[in-house]
Amino acid sequence: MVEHKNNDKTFLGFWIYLMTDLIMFAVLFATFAVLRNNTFTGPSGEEIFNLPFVLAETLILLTSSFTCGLAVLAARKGDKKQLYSWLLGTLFLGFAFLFMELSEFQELIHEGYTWTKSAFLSSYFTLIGTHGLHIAVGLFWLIILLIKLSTSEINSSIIRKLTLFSLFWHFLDIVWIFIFSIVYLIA
Amino acid sequence: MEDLFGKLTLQALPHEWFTIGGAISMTAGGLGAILLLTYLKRWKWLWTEWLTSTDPKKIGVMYITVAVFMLFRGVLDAVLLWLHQVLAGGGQGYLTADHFQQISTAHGVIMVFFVAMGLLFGLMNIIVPLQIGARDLAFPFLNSLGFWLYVAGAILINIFFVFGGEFAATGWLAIAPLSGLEFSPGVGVDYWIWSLQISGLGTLIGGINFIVTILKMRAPGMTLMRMPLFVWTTLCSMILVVSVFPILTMTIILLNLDRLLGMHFFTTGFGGNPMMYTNLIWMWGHPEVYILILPAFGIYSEIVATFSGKRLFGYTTAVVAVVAVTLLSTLVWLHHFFTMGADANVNAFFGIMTMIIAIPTGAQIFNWIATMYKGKIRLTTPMLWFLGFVATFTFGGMAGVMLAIPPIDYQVHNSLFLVAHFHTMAIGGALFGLFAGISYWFPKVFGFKLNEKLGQYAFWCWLVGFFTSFVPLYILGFMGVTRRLDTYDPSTGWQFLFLISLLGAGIIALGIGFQLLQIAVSILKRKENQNTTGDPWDGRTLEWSTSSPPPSYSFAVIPTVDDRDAFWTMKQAGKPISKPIFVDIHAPKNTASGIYISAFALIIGFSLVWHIFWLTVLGFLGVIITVIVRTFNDDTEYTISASEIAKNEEKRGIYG
Amino acid sequence: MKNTSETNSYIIGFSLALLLTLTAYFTVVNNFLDGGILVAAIMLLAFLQLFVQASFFLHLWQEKNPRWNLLVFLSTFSIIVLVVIGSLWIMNNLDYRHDNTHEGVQKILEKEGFSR
Amino acid sequence: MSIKPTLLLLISLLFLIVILVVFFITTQDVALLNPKGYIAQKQFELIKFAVFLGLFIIIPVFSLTFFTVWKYREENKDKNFFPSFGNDSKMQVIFWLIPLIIILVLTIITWKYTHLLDPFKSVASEKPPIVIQVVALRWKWLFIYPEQGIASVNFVQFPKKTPVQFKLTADEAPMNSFWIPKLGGQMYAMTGMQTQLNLIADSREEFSGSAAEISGAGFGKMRFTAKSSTEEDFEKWVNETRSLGKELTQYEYDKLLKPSEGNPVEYFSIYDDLYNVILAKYQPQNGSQINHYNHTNY
Repeated sequence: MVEHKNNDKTFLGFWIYLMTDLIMFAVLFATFAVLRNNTFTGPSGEEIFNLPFVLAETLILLTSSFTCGLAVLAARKGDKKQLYSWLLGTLFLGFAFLFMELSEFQELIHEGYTWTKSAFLSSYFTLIGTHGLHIAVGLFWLIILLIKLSTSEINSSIIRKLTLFSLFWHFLDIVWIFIFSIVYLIA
Repeated sequence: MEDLFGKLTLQALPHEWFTIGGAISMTAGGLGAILLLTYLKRWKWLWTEWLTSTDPKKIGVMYITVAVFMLFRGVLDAVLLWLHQVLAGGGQGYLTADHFQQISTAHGVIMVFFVAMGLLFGLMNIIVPLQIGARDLAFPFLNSLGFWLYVAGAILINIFFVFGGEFAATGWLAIAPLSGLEFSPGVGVDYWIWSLQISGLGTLIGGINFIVTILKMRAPGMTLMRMPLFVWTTLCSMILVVSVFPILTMTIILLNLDRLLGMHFFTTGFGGNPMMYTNLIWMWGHPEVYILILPAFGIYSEIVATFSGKRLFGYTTAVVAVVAVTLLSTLVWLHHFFTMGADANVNAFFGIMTMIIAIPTGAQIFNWIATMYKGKIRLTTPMLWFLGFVATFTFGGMAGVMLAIPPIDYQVHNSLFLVAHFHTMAIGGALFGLFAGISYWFPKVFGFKLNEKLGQYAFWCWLVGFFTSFVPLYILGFMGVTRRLDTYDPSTGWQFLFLISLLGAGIIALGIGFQLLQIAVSILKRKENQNTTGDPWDGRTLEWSTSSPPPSYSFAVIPTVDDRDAFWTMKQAGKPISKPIFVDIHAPKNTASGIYISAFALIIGFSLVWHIFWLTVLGFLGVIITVIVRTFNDDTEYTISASEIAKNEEKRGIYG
Repeated sequence: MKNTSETNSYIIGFSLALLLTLTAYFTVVNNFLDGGILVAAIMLLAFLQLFVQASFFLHLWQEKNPRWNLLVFLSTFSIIVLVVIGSLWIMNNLDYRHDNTHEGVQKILEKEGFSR
Repeated sequence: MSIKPTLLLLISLLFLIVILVVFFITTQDVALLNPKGYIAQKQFELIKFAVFLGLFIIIPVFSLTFFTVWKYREENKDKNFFPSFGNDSKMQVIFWLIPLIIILVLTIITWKYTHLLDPFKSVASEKPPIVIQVVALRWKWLFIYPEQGIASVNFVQFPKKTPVQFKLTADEAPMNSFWIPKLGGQMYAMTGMQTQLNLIADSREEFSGSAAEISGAGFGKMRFTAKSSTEEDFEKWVNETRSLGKELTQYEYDKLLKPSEGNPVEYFSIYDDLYNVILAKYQPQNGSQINHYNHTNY
């Protein structure tokens, strides 16, 4: 009973942390919404966005969120091999997403549209950059989990950590959906 | 090689008289403490007993001690400002304009972030777990980490006395574009940014910790509607912390990106929108002042009920009032910038919302009066602080309602009338509440009562001092004196009122002297008024059921609760407390990783202020490694054996 | 037994989310709608996907009471709506009131050969 | 110290304060309490009404508190000690009703007066409003009269009983606030934006004005005098200033742009539309924004 009790304490605590992160993203969305037209001689949204590329990114992140869910199920079933494969899938898709995003940034900077150009570009880089940073932290966390998994059998604390990670990963995917809709589609 | 230390060059080292003065007094105090500790050979005791402890009662006492030190600095800043304003009639006061603005910013930040939040978190750490019948908070390690981040923020804000540079000269909320690179190129605003980020993070962690504790760890039988009201106000205050501190953190990150990477969120040119900063910072700003005042309401409800010997009148309406204030406080922030030019509908909407908050507060005050009705009132020091609260807060509330009407706010915005208003709310409301809380729960924490006579002298000095210093400010505000004014010509006749305010500040300083004397005398005479029963005031809530000072495990056996005022119903039932069968208790071990992480955070903050970027990278690595080491070690608990508990409880001799 | 139903819930969730993303994408690319309706459609699809992910991936609705997670989520959602809508309402109102692109400034800009 | 002296001390302290304040307010020239313009007059009425309504909360709260503390003090062996008296719906209704009614009245007043005294609405008067363009610089105020073709630093004059429409902006300065306490509320002056403030002076007098929002080191000295004079005096002053012949060229303006404190009053005549040039400076120009420090040649 004690095991279960402090289990849902951790979940509630982590969930409230996720909510504070959501509010931070809300502030970034509000700032982006207010500053999206202040392009100030710099390029506006349509000119610099490449929609098919972003669609690919969205699909990749969606699938990695899906594989992460399956990984948790595999962990609950205790099937270590399946768990490993799904986690590696999530890891690979996560890195693919991060790589595509960084290459998009690199291309923008190469063309001279850096964040010092205009308020719109500043808020664009910050919103996408913060999300990218969260993805990087998530991937780093996943690598730590994989190392931990290799050294010990599947026990309740591993499952707890995995479920926490999957909450974080789903949360990131939801934030990306809103980025995809508000930043890219509306532009 | 020369930019190895970024902007930390020789000229940056302290050279103004007041930074050197500050540095000398701080290092002297520090050295004195180190010598005393080595002389008494108490280093080991300090480290194991206090610094690395995860016991919320100890962390609470540490919070209050740090907050009291910061109170000294805050009041000293205030007296420096007032003295300058008195001398500045026509002539040049002893401070330059830039120094004056720096001290006024430091005064604001220290009083709100490090005194009020510190005292508040201290009291909550000690009392809330005891009141809900829990042995500890939900996440003991995070509690210690939250405290040490708060201390790291406090150190960073005072470190410029030693390492030089200057502090932000922009007002306590560093409103853009003044705080941008264009108008504040110095390191001042960076100190402001990083000390607020680090201590803000600590507050956020504390917020999450308390919400989970109150929701998940109440004693069996204690439903939400049977919780003491101080727990309700803590819960609501922490919900506000969790809802709005992320807004502060993100706004400061945006300001920092503007300054560090040259972005254009709040700059005057390049499409930046400085008004967005004001909008965002006040979206956090107003709920912040409710975060400070709500627990004070909780403390007043506890005190009035206990010292009238009666149940709190209208418990449900008090809860409804507190929750209503919590929800409404997030809908009012525009009354801080009515004068920015929004149209009449917007101003009127936010003005009306601000007034609606006065309704639950008014009902709350009437509830307290009704609690005293038909009671047996004992006018002890906590009750005196409550009467002081009623005397000041009602004036402040009326001024608040006036400020909520936009056309009046056009006249008195950023004037001394506004300054007097929020000082009435902060001192009359929050600080009096915290002083009442400290004198009410002091016997519970240390086992002996504070000296009553000295406490009453201190109260009278604070009250008379408060009125003498802030009523003139109300009048000065009506005379057209703006806030943060460092010079004026004597023909305006303001000097006389500033003099009276300085006099008032002197009386307040006397009050603080009495409080220190009170603590010293009470410690000396602690044998006489030692309180063995654990219930010095005939209390009503669970914390009085433990011995005072309570053992590290707080409750030998978690009590079951079947009604409000749990301890009072137990006493009324009068059934002799049968000797329970004791069982082993798992308590969290001491941990130093909270200190290490905060030390690294301090290094990160300091290096980012001075742009020593290699040090920042080292700091981050330090944090990551400590966190990983922490997650890898699993034995974080030790058990207190049942026999040990039995021996301890025997000494109390309360079992029939 | 229990796991198969959960895997199904993940599969359904994933396919629904996929569907919603693609519909949003294609409404934009082949501009079936435009202007205000397009924005409304995109936002609706986004919130629908939020609902799908919350129920299939986060199992937010199957939580046994007291449903703290759901309560905390709803209160945060209202804070977010407040932050975004509040900021937009105030900032747009302020920009409208501080209009500075009136003819005087326009004249100066044309004279200097700068087009706005 | 037992209850009786404490209460007496507290009550006498409060009375003493009220008496001292009332005495001081009536004898001294308190700017907000003897307004000299229609807008400030209306705001003063609002202040009086709000204080009057506030008393409906303060007097019951004080009298009830002190009476209850006095009547139910411990020493008073009163028999109707009723410890479990936890709730009484009748009293609850009253406790919520009193503040509700007061706030309701205030809400109606707020809605009406906020729309009436909107700073962007010009003051109703048969005379056409005189437009004065105000530019907040780093620690001084520049006033430009577009119709009259003159400009002045830290001094503004306008005819009495004519509505004055201030158009406010700032140049290379943080947020500022333009405030003449005796004439009416303040209004922010921000770079790249134009805000308005409509005031009117009823009598011929000199008013002191100041900056109300912290804008750096020289904020304290950023004061100016506003003088309302008769129609003829105003015309005479305008002609005098124009005859001085000191033109506000770009070079002169750059000197004013440099941060300085406590500037003496200066008068210029002005020919080009400097106010809109300042506003245009912050608009996006193709290429890059006009660098603050290399000025175009007009």
